[in-house]
Amino acid sequence: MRNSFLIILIAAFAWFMYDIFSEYQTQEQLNKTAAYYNSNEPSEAGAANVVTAIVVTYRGLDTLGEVTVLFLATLIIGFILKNKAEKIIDSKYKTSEILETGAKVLVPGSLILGVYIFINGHLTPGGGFQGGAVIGSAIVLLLLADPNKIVSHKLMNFIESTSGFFYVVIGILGLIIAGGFLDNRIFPLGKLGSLISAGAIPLIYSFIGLKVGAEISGIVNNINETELTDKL
Amino acid sequence: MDILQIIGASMVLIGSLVLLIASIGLHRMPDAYNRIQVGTKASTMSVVFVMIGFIFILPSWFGKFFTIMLFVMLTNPISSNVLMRASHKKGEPLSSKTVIDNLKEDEEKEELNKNNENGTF
Amino acid sequence: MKMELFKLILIIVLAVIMLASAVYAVVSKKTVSAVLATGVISLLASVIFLMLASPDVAMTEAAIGAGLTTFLFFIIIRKIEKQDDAK
Amino acid sequence: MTITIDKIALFLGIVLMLIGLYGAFSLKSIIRIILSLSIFDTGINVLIVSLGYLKGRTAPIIDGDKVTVENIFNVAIDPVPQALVLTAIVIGFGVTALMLVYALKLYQSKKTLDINQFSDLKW
Repeated sequence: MRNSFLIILIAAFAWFMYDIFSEYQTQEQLNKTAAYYNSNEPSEAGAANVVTAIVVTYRGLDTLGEVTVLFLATLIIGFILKNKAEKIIDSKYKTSEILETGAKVLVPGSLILGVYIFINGHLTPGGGFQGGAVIGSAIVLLLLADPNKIVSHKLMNFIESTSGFFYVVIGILGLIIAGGFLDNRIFPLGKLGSLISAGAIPLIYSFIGLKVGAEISGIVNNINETELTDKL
Repeated sequence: MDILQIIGASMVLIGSLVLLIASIGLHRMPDAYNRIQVGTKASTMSVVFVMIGFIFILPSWFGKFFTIMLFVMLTNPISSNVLMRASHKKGEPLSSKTVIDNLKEDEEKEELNKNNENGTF
Repeated sequence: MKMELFKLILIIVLAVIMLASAVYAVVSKKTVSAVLATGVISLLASVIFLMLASPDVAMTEAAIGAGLTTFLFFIIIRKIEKQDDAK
Repeated sequence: MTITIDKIALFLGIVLMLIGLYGAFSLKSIIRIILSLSIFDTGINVLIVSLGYLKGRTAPIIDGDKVTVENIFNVAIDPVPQALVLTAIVIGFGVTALMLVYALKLYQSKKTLDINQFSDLKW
């Protein structure tokens, strides 16, 4: 009974999708929206990476909502896992000396790589989300090398909330000085392709990067510190 | 064609040949430990060769290629070391031709020391 | 033109590997192998994004989809197994 | 009908979505269901990115060499799907983490991950 229902469902979905697939033609020209973005972005926003300009400026509210969703996920995870047991030193789990030493060398390098990625987000591929993910991976490596290490929750909360606050403050500054919320023209646009250009885009993307990095690290840290017990 | 480009292309060729030999070795090696060793050693070396070749071809990208090389040289041995330790702890069998197992001896020695300490006190 | 053909062959090979991994991830009995197969899908998807001329998405997928999500699954499985052992 | 790489990617995305859907409905363990949903997620991302591809064009990043301010209209692809997928991947990570933590909590209270055992609100 259940299986036949499942097969009917999958077949219906496949038929629906086949409709899209059969009518799809590889396009030769950009559609209207993309043509507007591609041709007007260099003069309006001044970022060399068009995707960055769309994420940060044209669709800035989407990004704000997205960061809020991630923040809520972190918050709920911290709330669900709130009854943490005492930090038990797990003597059975011993990592090798090579991994510990290697982590000491690699973690600062990964952090610097993450910062590089989101500072150069408006010039090269990359940006706040990618840089934040790299920072989160560095924290994961830190916790893998020594699972009993205590990563400060206070510091992460501080970074997370401060960068979120400044993100919104820059958005409101755009409302006052320039054309609208999260407008990047509160600073001069500068020369296309140089590091200090594109107005507020590098600043906003750096704050997004710090926020995403702190949130991902917070999720991983919270889950790592939880010890399952029988009591709820 | 520039002389630098020829040097760079031959370096890339050497790197890919090393990788090819490693992939043959991956099939011929008897157990997991030997396979991990072949894969790590050869792939690290081949990435180093390929990156040096790229530096010759595109000298202006020196910093980026050098950083990639450094990262691979640091991370590849560490990760394979961790993998090997994990499989050893899980009890993956060694090949029948293996002569010495230092990690096991070390662990046994440690266990012995711990028991002795407990016994004396 | 040669480049186009090469790209076509490469993407077909990648697609076949990804579909095989997806089927394995669904039908396999072992959870750990299924998690690894999902990681393979994400990693190869990042290569496909790079071939579709979107390096931004490729970076995100490689860092988050292939790295962090796989790690998260493993750490949750470890927590559950640990509780099984303690019982 | 010529075969191009974006058509193959579109097909791949659709089939990945179907496989993920089948897994999410047919599997019993909660962890495996979350895994199938993650496959579904990847399929959607591949599909959306393939819709924005234009034949023979490159990424919309002005580097002053291949892509300049003058010819970006003719050599760059559609940037909008990329921007959408960029946020979708990060949200997907957050949602997956949330689902996994709920699975952990369910296991803590019920001592099982079998979906058929959760019959509290079923009668």
